[in-house]
Amino acid sequence: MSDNPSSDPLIIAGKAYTSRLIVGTGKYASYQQNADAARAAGAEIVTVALRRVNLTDKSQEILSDFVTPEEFTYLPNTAGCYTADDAVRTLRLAREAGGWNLVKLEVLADQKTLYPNMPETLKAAEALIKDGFEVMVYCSDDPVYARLLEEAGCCAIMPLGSLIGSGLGIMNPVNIRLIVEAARVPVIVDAGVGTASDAAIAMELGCDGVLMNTAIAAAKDPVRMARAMKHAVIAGREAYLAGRMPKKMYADPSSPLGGLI
Amino acid sequence: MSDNPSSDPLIIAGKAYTSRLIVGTGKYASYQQNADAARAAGAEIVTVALRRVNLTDKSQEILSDFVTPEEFTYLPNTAGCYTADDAVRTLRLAREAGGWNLVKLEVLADQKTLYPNMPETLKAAEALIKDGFEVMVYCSDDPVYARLLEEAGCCAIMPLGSLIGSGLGIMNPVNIRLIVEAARVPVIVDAGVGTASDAAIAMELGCDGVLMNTAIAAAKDPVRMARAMKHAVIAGREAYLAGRMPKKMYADPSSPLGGLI
Amino acid sequence: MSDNPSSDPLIIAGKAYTSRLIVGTGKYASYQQNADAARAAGAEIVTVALRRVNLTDKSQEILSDFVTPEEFTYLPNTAGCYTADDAVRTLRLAREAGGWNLVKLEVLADQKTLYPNMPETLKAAEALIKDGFEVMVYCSDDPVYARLLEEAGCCAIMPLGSLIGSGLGIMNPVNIRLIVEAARVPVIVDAGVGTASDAAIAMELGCDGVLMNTAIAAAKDPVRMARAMKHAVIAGREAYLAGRMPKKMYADPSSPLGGLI
Amino acid sequence: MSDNPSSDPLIIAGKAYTSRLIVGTGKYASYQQNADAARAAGAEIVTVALRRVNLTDKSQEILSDFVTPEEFTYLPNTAGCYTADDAVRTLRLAREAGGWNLVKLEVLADQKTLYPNMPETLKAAEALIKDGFEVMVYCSDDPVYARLLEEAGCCAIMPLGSLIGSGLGIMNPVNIRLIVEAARVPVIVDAGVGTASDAAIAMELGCDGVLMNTAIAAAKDPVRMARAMKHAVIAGREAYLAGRMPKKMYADPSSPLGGLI
Amino acid sequence: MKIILNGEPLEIGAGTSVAMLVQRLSDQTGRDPRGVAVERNREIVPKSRHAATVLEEGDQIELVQFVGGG
Amino acid sequence: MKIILNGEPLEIGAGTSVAMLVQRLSDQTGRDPRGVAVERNREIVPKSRHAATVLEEGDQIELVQFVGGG
Amino acid sequence: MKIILNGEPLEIGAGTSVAMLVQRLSDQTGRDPRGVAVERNREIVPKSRHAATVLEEGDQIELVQFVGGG
Amino acid sequence: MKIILNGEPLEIGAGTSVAMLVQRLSDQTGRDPRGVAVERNREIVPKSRHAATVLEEGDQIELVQFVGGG
Repeated sequence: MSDNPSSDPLIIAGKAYTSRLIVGTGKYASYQQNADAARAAGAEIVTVALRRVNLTDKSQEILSDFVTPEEFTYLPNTAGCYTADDAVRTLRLAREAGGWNLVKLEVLADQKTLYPNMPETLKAAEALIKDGFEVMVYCSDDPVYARLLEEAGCCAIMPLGSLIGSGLGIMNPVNIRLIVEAARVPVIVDAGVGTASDAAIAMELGCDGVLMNTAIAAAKDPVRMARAMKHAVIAGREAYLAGRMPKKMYADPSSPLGGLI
Repeated sequence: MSDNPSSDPLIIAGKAYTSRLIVGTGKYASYQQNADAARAAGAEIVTVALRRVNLTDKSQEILSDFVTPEEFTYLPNTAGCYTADDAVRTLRLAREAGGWNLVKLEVLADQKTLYPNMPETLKAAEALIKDGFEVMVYCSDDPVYARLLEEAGCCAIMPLGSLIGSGLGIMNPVNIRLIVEAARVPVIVDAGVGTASDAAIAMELGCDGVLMNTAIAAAKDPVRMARAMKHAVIAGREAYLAGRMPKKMYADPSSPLGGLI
Repeated sequence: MSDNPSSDPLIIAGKAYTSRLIVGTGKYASYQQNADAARAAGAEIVTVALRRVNLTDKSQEILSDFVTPEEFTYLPNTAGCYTADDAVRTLRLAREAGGWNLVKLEVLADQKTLYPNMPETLKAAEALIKDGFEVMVYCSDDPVYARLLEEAGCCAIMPLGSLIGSGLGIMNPVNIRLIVEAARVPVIVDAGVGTASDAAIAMELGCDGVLMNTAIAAAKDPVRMARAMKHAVIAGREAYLAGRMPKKMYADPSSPLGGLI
Repeated sequence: MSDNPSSDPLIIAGKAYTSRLIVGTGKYASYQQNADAARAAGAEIVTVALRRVNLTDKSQEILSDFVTPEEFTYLPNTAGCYTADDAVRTLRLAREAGGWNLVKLEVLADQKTLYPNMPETLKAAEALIKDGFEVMVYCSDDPVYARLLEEAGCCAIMPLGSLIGSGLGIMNPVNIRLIVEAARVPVIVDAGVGTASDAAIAMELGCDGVLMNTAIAAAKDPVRMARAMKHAVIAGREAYLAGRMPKKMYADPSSPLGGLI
Repeated sequence: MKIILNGEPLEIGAGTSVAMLVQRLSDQTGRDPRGVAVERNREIVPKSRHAATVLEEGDQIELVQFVGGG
Repeated sequence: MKIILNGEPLEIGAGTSVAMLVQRLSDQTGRDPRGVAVERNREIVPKSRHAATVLEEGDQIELVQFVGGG
Repeated sequence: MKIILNGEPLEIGAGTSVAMLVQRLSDQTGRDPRGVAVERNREIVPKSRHAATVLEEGDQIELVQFVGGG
Repeated sequence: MKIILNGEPLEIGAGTSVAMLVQRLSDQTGRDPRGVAVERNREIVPKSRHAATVLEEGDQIELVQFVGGG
C-alpha cells in the first residue's frame, strides 16, 4: 500500500485522497514550520479556522502565503463555536471566503473539555447539509449519534479519541470499533492522538483516517513528529488490512521443534 | 530519518544497519513467502535456526535458496536450547556452518512459557564471549540482569515484550524504559509484538530496534503485515526522536481564541 | 466508614442509603439465589423489570415472594424500551403496580449494543420528571449529556462503564471523572462491571455508587461474587475518600536509610 | 469468607493467618498512626526493619511500644541490603533480637529502582534456609526465578507488582498469573500497589496475599486507606474464588426479552 | 364478548369489571392480585377504579407485574 | 458616517461600497483582498455584489479570512 | 579502653561485659534492653552469653533493634 | 563399519572421510554441501579438516544446516 497507495484511496464526498492523515494548522511556531510539517506528514487536507481580518497588525503572517490552497485542500472548521447557529454562520462565511463546500463541523460544549455538544452538532449538520455543504463532523464516540449523523447525510464521522489537545490517545477502542463496524462513510479519529502509536491504534481499529494538530505542533520537533505520524497511519492501515495474529495466553515457538541436535 | 535513514543507523557490534527491524524465518507458508515478507519489512538481518540435515526428504526446500545470506545477514539463534551447554554447542556449529561471529543467544526455561532461563543465559553469554562471539541476547525485562549481560560483554540486549508468540505486546513498559535508560549497547525488543502499534510503542520507549517473527508470519497477509511493521518501527523511532507532546488532564484548543466573529 | 457507614450515606432523591451497591434481579438460576446474592451484596435497592403477567404457566415463581419489597427498595427499570414513549408508558404502569416514584430510566438504541439512545432518553426524562417521577437515568459517558440530564432534573446520573453485560469494566475513566467533577447529584456507574476491581475503580474515580447485574448473576458462584462486590465498593469508596499516594516513575524506599549496620 | 474467614486461611510456613494483607511500618507520621493503620487494615503480620540503636536521641519513639510484637507478628526485612552477605547478617541479628525464624528477604540492586538482585537473592535464600530460617522472598516477576526460589525452599514467593513505592500497580499480570499457576507455596504481591483496586487486581489474579507500605502510609488519610485495603483484599480474593463472568465483545441484556407490553 | 388480554383474545361475560377480571386470573393462577397494574386501551386503570371500570367489546387490556430484571 | 467593522467603530464616507472598503483595507495592510469574506448585518455579501453594495450608517460589518487552526 | 560502638568510638572500663554495656545504655536512654541484638566483631553474641562476654580493646560492637520499615 | 549419523545408524566403508560422507549425502540429496557443519563425537570438524578426518567405528556424527526459525 505504502508503496502503491493509489490502490487504497480514502474517498471523502466522492473525492479520492492518497493520504489518510489530516493535519491542523494551529499552534505552530510559524506558518513556515506549519507548512514543513504538513509536507512531512504527507497531508493533502489541512484544517483551517476563520477569524476576523487583523486590521491593525500589518506585519502578521498570512496562512495562505505558506500553506497554500493550491498545495493543500483547506478544510474550514468551526473551532470556537458553541451553538449550531454560530457554526452554520461561520461555515457560510468560510464557503464565501474559499468557495468550497467541504467543511469540518464542530460545536463545542465548554472551554474546559471542548467536548462536542451532540444535540447542537446534529442540528447544525442538518442545516448545513440542507444548505448544500459536505459535512465532516467532529463528534463524541457515541455509536448511536454516529449513526444519526450518518443518516443526516454527513460525509465523514470524526469521533474523538480523547479530549482535544489532551494527547491521551484512544480512550474507548470498543466504541470506535462499534462506529467503524456500522458506518458506511469514512470514520476519522479526530482529537486525542498524542504520539505515533496512538495513530496506529486508531487505524488498526479500522478507522479510515486520523486528524490531528497538537500531537505534531506541540512535539519538540514538529516536522519529525509529522513524519512519524505519516508512517504510523500507514502502519496502522496496513496492519488492519493484513489481519493481525491472534493473542495467546501462553508461548508458541517460532523455530521448528524437530531436528534438534 | 525515514527519508534519509543513513543519518540514524543502528550499530550492532560495530556494524551499521539502516533497518531497525529484525525478522524471523519461522512459521511461514513457504520460504518464498518468507523472503517476500523479509523484503517488505525492509529487514537486513534475519534470525535462523540450526537443525540436522534432512537425509530422507530430498524435496524439502532450502532456506538459503530463497532467503540468501548474500541478501540478508543471517543471525543464528539457539531456539530449542534449555541449557547453557546446548546453546554454546549449537552456536559453535552455527559459526562453523556460516562463518559468522554474530549470534542470537536464547536459553529457554520450559516449553509452556519459553521464558528465558536467566542464570543459564548469563552463563552461556560469558562462555560465548570468551570464545569470541558477538552475542545478541534474548532476556527477561529484568533491568538488573540486562546490566549484568551488558557487563558480560553482550553487544545487544533483547528483552521480551511478552511471551514468545503470544502477541500481547509490551507488558511492562516501565522495565523496558529502565533498561533503555541504563544501556550503552542497543536494546532490541524481542518477542511479544502482535501488531504494528506494539512495535511503535517499543520504539517510542527508546528501544533501538524490534525483532519479531510470529506477528508477521501468522498474520492473514504476512507480506502486508511486514510492510506495516517496517512503517511502525520508523514511526516509533521518529516519534521517540521528535519528543512527544505532554499528556493533559483537560482539553486544549488548537485554534486561536481571539478574532471570533 | 465501612465500620460506621451511616456517617457516609448515599442520598438519592432525599432518601439516605447505607449501601452504595445497587443490584439487578435478572439472569439468576432462581429467585432464591437472587435473594441470597442481594443480601450478600448488602444491597438496599434492586432493579426490577415490568412484564405481562404469565396467564398460562401457574408454576412460575414470583419475584416478590423471594426478593420482597419490604426488604429491598424496588427500582423499576425500562429495559427493553427503544423509544421515549415506551419507557414513559412502562414506568407509569410500574408506578401503578408498585406505588413508587423512584425509577430507573433507560431508552436503548439497538439490541446488539444496548447503547442508550440519548436524545430519546432526555425526552423521556423530561416527560417523567414533569409527571412527578424521581428519575435515575442510564446514559452514555458523554459529560455534556450528563449535564443536560441533571439540568432536566434527574436525581441520579448513571453512565455506563462499558456495554451492558460485557464485563469490560470502565472503558473511559476520563469521561467518568469529568461527569463526577461536574455533577451535583449522585453519579452511579451502571453496566460494564465484570469483577470486583472494576467496581473499586469506579468508586475510586469518585462515583457515588455502582449498579450491576451480570457480574454477579453470571459469576460461577453468584453469592460469593456478591460479597466480593460489597467489599469492592466499600474499598473503592474508602480509597477515594482517603486520597491515594502519587504515582512515581522510580522507586522510593519504605525503610529508613540511616542506621544501617 | 469475609464473614467467616477462618474457612479460607492463608497458611505460611505451617501457620494459619486470617488476614491476607501484610503491611509495612515505614513512612508513617508517627508509630501511633502506624498502629492505628495496621489495625484498620486488619493486618496480623507487619514488616519491620533492623537498625542501630540510637544512642543519642533519647526522645525517639520505640516501634514496639506502639506496634507490639504481642499484637502483630513481626516480619523482619532486609531493606537496604545490596548483597547476600549483608542480608544474611541482618536477618541473623533479627533472629537474635526477636527470636523468630520467619523473615522477609530482599536483596536490592540499586537505590534508583530498588529492583531485586535475583542472583544474590537466590544465594541469600539458600544460605538462610540452610541456617533454619523460614524465608518469604521479595523477587522480580520472573516466573523461572520464582520456581528456583520455591525449589530452594522459600515459604512464600513475593513478586513485585511494580517498583517499590511507585504506586504503579500490577505492571505485568501475565507474569504474576504464571507464577501463581506454578507455585505450591503462597504467592504474595509485594510492592507497587498504589490504591485499593490494585490490591483487588492482585488477588483476582489468584495471589494468596498482598504486602504494602507506601500505599497506606503515603495516602492523605492512612487509616482510612488501610481500611480500604482490608476490603480490597477481601474483595479480590472473593472475586477470584467466585469465578468472574466472561468478557463479551457486545452487549447482553439483563432483563427478559419476553413479556414486553 | 371478546377482549384482548396481554395480546391474546379472551372471551368474557358482559358487565365484567377490571376487578372481576383480575380476581378471576388470581383465582386461576393462585396469585396475589396485589402488585399488578392494569392498562385499558393504553390508559392506566388505577386500583381505586378497578371495580367501577366495566370492560367493553374489543378492549385492549395489559396486565403487568414486576419480574426479575437488570 | 459610522459603521461597526469587526466590532470596532469606523468612520467612512457616504456612498462607500463594500468593494471600496475591502480595497481600502487591503491597501492599508498590503494584503491580497482575495480569500476574504464579508458579512453585513449578519447577511453574507457575495464577492459578486461587493461593488454594488453601498454601506449605510450603523452597518455591522464582519471581514474574515482563514487563519491557522486545528 | 576503647571500642567501636555502632561505628562510633567509645571509652569503657576494662572488664566491661556486653551485659554491662547494654545495661548502661538502657540506663542512659531509659530503654527496655529486651529486643536488642548484639554483634561483636561480626559475630552475634547471644543474650545467654551477654554476661560472660567481656569486651576487649578495639572490639567492633553493633547494637541493633527493630524500627519501622516497609 | 557402523556410525551414528544424526541419531540414525549408518553403514559405511572403512576409510571413509568426513569429506566423502558429506559428498555422498550431497549427491544423494542433490544439495550444495556448503553451509553444512559437522560435529564428530561432540567435537566440531572444521571444513579444512573434512578430507583428512577418517571416520571410525561407532563415531557419533551430527550434520547440521540453517533452517527457518524465529
